[in-house]
Amino acid sequence: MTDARWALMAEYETAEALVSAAQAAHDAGFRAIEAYAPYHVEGLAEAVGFQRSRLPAAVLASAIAGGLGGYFLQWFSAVRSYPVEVGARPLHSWPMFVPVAFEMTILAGAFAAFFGALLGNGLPRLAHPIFDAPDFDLATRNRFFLCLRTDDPRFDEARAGALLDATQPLRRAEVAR
Amino acid sequence: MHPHPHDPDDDPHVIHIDRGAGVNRRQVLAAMAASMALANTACSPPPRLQAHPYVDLPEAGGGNLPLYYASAFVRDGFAHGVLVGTQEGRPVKVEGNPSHPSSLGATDVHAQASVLQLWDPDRSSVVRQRLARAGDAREPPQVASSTWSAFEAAWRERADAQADPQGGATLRVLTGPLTSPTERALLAALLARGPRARWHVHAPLADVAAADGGWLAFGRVVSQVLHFDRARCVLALAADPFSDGPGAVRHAMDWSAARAALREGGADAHAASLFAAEATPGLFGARADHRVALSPSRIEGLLWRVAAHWMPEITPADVGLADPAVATFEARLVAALREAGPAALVIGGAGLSAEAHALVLALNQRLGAIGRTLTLIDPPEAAPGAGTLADLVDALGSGTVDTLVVLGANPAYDAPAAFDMPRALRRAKLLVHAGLHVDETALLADWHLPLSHAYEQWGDARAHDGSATLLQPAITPLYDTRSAAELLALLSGDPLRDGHALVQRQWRAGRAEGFDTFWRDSLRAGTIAGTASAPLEVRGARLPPRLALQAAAATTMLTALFVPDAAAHDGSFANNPWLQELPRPFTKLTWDNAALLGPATARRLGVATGDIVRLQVDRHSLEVPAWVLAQQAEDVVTLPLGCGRRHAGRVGDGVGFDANALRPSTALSAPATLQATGRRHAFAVTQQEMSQHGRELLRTVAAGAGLPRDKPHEQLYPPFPSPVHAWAMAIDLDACIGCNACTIACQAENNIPVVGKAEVARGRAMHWIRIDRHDLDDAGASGFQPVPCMHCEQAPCELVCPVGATVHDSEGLNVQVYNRCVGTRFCSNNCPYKVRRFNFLQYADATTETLKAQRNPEVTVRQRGVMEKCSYCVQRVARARQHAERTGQPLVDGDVVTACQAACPTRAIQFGDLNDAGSQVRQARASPRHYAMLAELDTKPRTTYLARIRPVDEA
Amino acid sequence: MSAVFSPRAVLVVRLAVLALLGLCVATVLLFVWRARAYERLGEPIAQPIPFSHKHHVGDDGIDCRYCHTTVETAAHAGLPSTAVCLGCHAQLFRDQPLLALLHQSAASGRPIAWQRVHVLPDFVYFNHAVHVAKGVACVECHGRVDQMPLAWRARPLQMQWCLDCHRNPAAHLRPASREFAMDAPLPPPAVASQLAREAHLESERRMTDCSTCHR
Amino acid sequence: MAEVPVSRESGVLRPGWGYASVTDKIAGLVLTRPVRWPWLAAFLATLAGTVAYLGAIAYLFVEGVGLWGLRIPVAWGFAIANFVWWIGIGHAGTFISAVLLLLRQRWRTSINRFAEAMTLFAAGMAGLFPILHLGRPWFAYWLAPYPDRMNLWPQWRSPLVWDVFAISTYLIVSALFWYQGMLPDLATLRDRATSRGKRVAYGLLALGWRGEARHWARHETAYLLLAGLATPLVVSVHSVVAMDFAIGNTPGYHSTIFPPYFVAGALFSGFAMVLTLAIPLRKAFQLEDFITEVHLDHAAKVLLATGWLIAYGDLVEPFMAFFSGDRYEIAMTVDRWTGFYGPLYWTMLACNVLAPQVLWWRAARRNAWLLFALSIVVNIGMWLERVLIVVQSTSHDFMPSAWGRFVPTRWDWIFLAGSISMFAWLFLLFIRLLPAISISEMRQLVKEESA
Repeated sequence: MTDARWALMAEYETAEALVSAAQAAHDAGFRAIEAYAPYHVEGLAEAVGFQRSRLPAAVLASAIAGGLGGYFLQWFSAVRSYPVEVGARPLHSWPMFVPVAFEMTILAGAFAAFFGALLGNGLPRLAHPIFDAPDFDLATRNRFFLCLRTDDPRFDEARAGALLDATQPLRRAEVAR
Repeated sequence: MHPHPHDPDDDPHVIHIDRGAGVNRRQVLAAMAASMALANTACSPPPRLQAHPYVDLPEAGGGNLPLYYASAFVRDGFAHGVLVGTQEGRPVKVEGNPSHPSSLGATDVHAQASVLQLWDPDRSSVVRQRLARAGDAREPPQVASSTWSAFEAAWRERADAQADPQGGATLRVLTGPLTSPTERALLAALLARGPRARWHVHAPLADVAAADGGWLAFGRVVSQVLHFDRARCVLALAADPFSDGPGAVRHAMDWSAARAALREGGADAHAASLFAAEATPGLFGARADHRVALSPSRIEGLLWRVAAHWMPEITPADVGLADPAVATFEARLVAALREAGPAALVIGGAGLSAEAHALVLALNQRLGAIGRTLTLIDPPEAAPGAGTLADLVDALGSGTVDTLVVLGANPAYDAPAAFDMPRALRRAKLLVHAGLHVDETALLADWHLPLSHAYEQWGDARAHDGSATLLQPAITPLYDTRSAAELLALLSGDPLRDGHALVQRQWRAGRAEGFDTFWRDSLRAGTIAGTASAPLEVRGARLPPRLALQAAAATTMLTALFVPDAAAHDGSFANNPWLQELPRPFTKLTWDNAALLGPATARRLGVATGDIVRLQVDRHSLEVPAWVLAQQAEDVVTLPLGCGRRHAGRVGDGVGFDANALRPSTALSAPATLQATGRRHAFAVTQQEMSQHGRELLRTVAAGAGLPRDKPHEQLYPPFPSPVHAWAMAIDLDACIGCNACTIACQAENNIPVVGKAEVARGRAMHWIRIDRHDLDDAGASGFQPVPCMHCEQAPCELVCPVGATVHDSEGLNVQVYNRCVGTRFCSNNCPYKVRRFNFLQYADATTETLKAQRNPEVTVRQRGVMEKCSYCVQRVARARQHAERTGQPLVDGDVVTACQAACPTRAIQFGDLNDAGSQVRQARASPRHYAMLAELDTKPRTTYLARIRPVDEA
Repeated sequence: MSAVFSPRAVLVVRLAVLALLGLCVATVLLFVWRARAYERLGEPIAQPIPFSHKHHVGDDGIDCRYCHTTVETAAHAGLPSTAVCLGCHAQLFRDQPLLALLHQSAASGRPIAWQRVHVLPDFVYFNHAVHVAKGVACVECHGRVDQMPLAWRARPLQMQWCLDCHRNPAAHLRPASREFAMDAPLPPPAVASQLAREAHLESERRMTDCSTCHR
Repeated sequence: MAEVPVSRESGVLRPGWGYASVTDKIAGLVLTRPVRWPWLAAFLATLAGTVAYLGAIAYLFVEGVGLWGLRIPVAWGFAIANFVWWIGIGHAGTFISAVLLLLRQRWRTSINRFAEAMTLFAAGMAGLFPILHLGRPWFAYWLAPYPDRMNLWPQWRSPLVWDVFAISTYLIVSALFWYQGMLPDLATLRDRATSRGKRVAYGLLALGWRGEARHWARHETAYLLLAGLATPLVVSVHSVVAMDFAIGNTPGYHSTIFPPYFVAGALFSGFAMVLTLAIPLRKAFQLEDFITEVHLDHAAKVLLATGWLIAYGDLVEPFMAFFSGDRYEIAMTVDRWTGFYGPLYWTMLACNVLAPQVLWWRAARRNAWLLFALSIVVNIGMWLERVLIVVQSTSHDFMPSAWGRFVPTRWDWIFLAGSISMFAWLFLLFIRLLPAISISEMRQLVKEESA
């Protein structure tokens, strides 16, 4: 069933209100919940049912790969590709290869962290239904929003509306698709 | 024998862009690289280059191996035998001629730099005729370029006038010192044509007193040929036999060879003990075992006192007072002379009086030295019947000179100021000048005729011992020039005009049969066998009168000494940038000359180095920069000649001051006064610090002793072997006399650019092998140490290069790959020996064609922003290796000779293969005197040193 | 307040980003192309006299050394002097308009300005004699000259290409007798290594030293 | 309307601020342009300097590094000193935002953003110098490893190659870190902006950030991870720079204390520069409520502490010289004290060791203008320190016969001034176009500091 609406939305003034509302919605069995806040509110993500992200693991893996890659590049070019005597040092002077390998580790890790986060968040996404929601420009100022998406299999107009009303939002609105 | 004429541009191997685009390829490459880097996406195709083959392949062949022509470098009329090395038909490098008595294979700075003189872009290339005579010097002369035929036509008319037996027009010919048999014969013919023709000789550096000394002693002029190899004790009085005169290189060579036994640590076999009493520091004094710095008058006092020991007829009155300051020196000297007996040698030099010179001869005779350590010969340059410059000036003054021909001389510049030469010259009705450059004299002349360079002509000249030396061209004249002989033939209306024919005619006389073989052998040898002057038989020398001791009672007057500049010489080399930028041995001064003063004298006059002082000699005065030098004698001010040229060319004009402006006469010394002006002058020097600060960079040992072997350091890494060859260099500091020949030889061989005074002052001189001078003690003893790249086995420079532009090759060379260098300069910072040189700006001249033609095609010309340094003449190593690989004969010791090694007049430099057990350098490394500089840094240098041996009684 | 970006705007942005990426790729490719263009492989080069190696070598079978006289003795193979050309063309085809330039050169003494086909930067010091002495045949670097009506560059002459051979020379050697033959096949590996031994080639380390080619 | 919550008095934030007011205040710096004329004047002045700088660079590329006073033996001059100095300054930003973040220092919140900007620009200025300094800058790319047709690679044993990797890594990571932190604020600007153009521009930069809970969670993780990576990086970068010298064998370069010594120096000069920028900024835009005396006080304390680290280094260097008994080290040290460059050395000590001691007094630590003056003094002192290490050491090394003095030419000064004005120009652009203080983190601070 396709709904013309994307979600039902409620607006709050404080983080506490949003967290408790989100918690309530989650307890009520809603899963397609989205909560918007102007800053990182402790416990909000958990409240909407967010499990721990796999970002750290990805960063670690990428960093290690970067480090090994950096070291291999040096070993290959200095020992295999074109070995040359330099200051009577061994072709494979590993202590001298450490700094570059280290920098590569950091670099690869950083890339993973940054792009991993974007990827996980599905950004960049310039257009989104929520942007058309009333007052939503305040979501980056001082207001807190909770959305119950209509594509939630458990979504049911009446229950959702009732639940949101019960949290005494500043206002309630419908977000068009 | 000599290559076919061809313009270097037409050479098949000289690659260049179409004439249209007059840029050189390197600039194009740089531009392309830059445009790439700047992401210039214009898809312009690379330039299409052209190649120009020969029209007829020269006899010499089209190969790229150097061809050597035995010829001679002529300075002050004397021949120094050289082999002119040509690459692709262009003379690019000069080596000594091993079979020439003045060379024995070695050269001095001037011979090395002579090749650049050939390619000097300011060389005179056309006949110039003055249209209207300028009333005075200030008016610019109106000059038009003319032709030889025009001149010849004009000359014919005058010649007929001169030929008139009833005292025709007077002809005067002024030349420099002339030893060439051919030229003298032709000159004689010319003078014979007119009854009122006369020859004058002008030698700006000739020591008149020395010549008179011969008259006083023997009633004739004599010249001395010194045999250092036979001497056991040499005393030089105000003389520098290692750098003055045509025999200097030979003297150094003989002296060095005679020390071999001593150097091997053996007993003091034939090593001469050297004593120097010098007024101004010289190479001999620096190398002498015992040295004192005295004013000429005190030197004469010393001479008389010493002579008295052998000449009872010298009265105590003549001897005069003792000189306590030099008592010990004197005692040692007398003892040494006694011991040496007939193997002693006393040399008198510039600044001494005629009487002193006579006494020197007498003393030598008394010691039995004549015929043993020195032979007297007829001076090869002697011109009996020829007048002096002074005579000519008188003649000119009396207005009786119709025609004056100045041949290869430049009196307008290098005549003493007293003669007011420019004015005198203008009195000649017709002034003809012939020379290499349009110089000061040429500008006064009605006709200027361009002469050929020595390496462009057939000719001859005599060596210091009188041996006739042949000049053969290594290239046909670059311009429409004539050799001096050809010019004289023209003047005297000789039927023969070709230099080759003229010289052959000269030598064919009395050799009708077998001439061709004689000629071929002589050409190959470069000298004509058996032409050395025969020793003179002289009667007992007359004891000269002792001059009134006015000198001894020295007033506050200083003695001004006029000496040739170590680089510019008498001024004839002033336009040679290699020489101008060559650090003078003691001051390390470049692009300048300075009035040298002793420390005490300077203190007395309140003068410091760099102060501008006003010098007054007789009625001439001049403001010159002063230099206070510890080695300089007190009460003596040394004034180097040859600088301050007004019309030398783009290089030499206005460099330094012209000391001739102070000369009252042709004498080389004169009383002078001096006071400070309070103004300062900026010098450009290459070495600021002469003290070693207790660091044993230049080490000395007692005779027969050795240095402690420094024990090898623990090694963290396994060494990289040099399996086939392991090149190394050993420099014997006991042999080095600091003559700088290696520096210039290196510059010529390796296309090293000159940077000019400003850049030198900013510490950017480019010499690959620099000669450090260290003060060995407070008494002013100097030690010289050539410092090329050390080619360290554990090279600090290589470790820090980010692009691997300096790395080691498998033969142990520390190679600098110019085309990879990006110019971080970290290598230079990390080089403990500071032998790396950087092209901070575009130093290499990319526009002047003749300078490009001089370059060694085997060596890359470095671009701006690139590091460079001594390469052990890798191109010579490569040439030898490639020859060996082509022919299959293995390399043997001596196949590779570096440029510095070849030039060295004392054979101080050995180069060779450490893997060759018999190689010279291996033996050198085995010597107990062997050491590595800054060994504690464990860079394992391949260039190492042999310590200098201290004088026996100082050990 | 309404959203900043309509779906169409988003599309525009996407396209713009794609275009930007495309541009980057294009620039890189351009540089690669330029570098290749520098080599001018297989590009016949117009000459003042349309000299045909195909004719002289292929048809007439003239040996390389007849014109390139110093190839066995010197670093440079040597371009034939006008006199060498006249050696034959004083008689043959002397009236051909094509050869006018040749006779002019002989008369005037001015050389013929050929367009260079094989050029190395002048910090590279290549020595023909040594390569020939070691058994590197002409065809190895110059290609089938006998099939070139107008000479062109057959090999890139890039450092990488030089190194390929310097690292494994054996695979590029021919017996001395066949060095100047254009159609000589490479000998079998066994023979090749034998040749390498006879030429006593230096170690790979020596052959890849910077100083081997650069000074 | 009254806001909830509202901040109470706490050292790092003055009372009476709520989400909205904080947001509007900081966004206002960019959107409603206060302080127009002073800013414009400064902007134009620095722009002129920047253009002159670019001109000088072009001339340098044409003529060559001979323009500078470089010579043998002193082949490195101002360019390298400036490089080390700038990269040092570029360290405070990352230190503040990364290390203080990990240490949960609340006072970082209101200064980290522009400190990071400072880091980026300083690192940029630094990164330029090694390239300008090359003899053949158009071949700078040869220091990067790529498969070329010469089959050549960088020479990995050279610290200069390590530099290339360290500096570029540092630039990239700092930029990512900076941008990551700025995403939510860019969204704020997008939503606060009124003109279409700005909304589009900031909208593009914000990548469609909408502050969803999961996004915040990942954002926070990534931010922490980046901080964790940047912390060792910041230490490594200046250690590597120090190795440019420590690897060398020149007396005065060859010293094992350099890496920590340089890192300390970096923080020292970095914090000095933070103050140099913060104090005028806070005054001009009335940010005293966000950047309070407490911030100045903390920064001053860091300055004092790192100042002592520097003093320790300055003490150990000569000590080791004499303790090692190495005649070359000793000679170099004595020359540093008494030689041609002696006056510079003592000035340097006065600036770096003596001057900061006033910070023992609380009053001094909280006196903005005194701190500002001091920060300038310290910047000068640190620059002198770099110059001395680079120049004096090489001017007096192993071979007395090769000793020579570096004397700067006009161009050496032009390049120093040019880089400073370009840095200032970039910073002025930044405060005009981007939020100079992290808005979202300030909101969080309001929350934490509210009753």
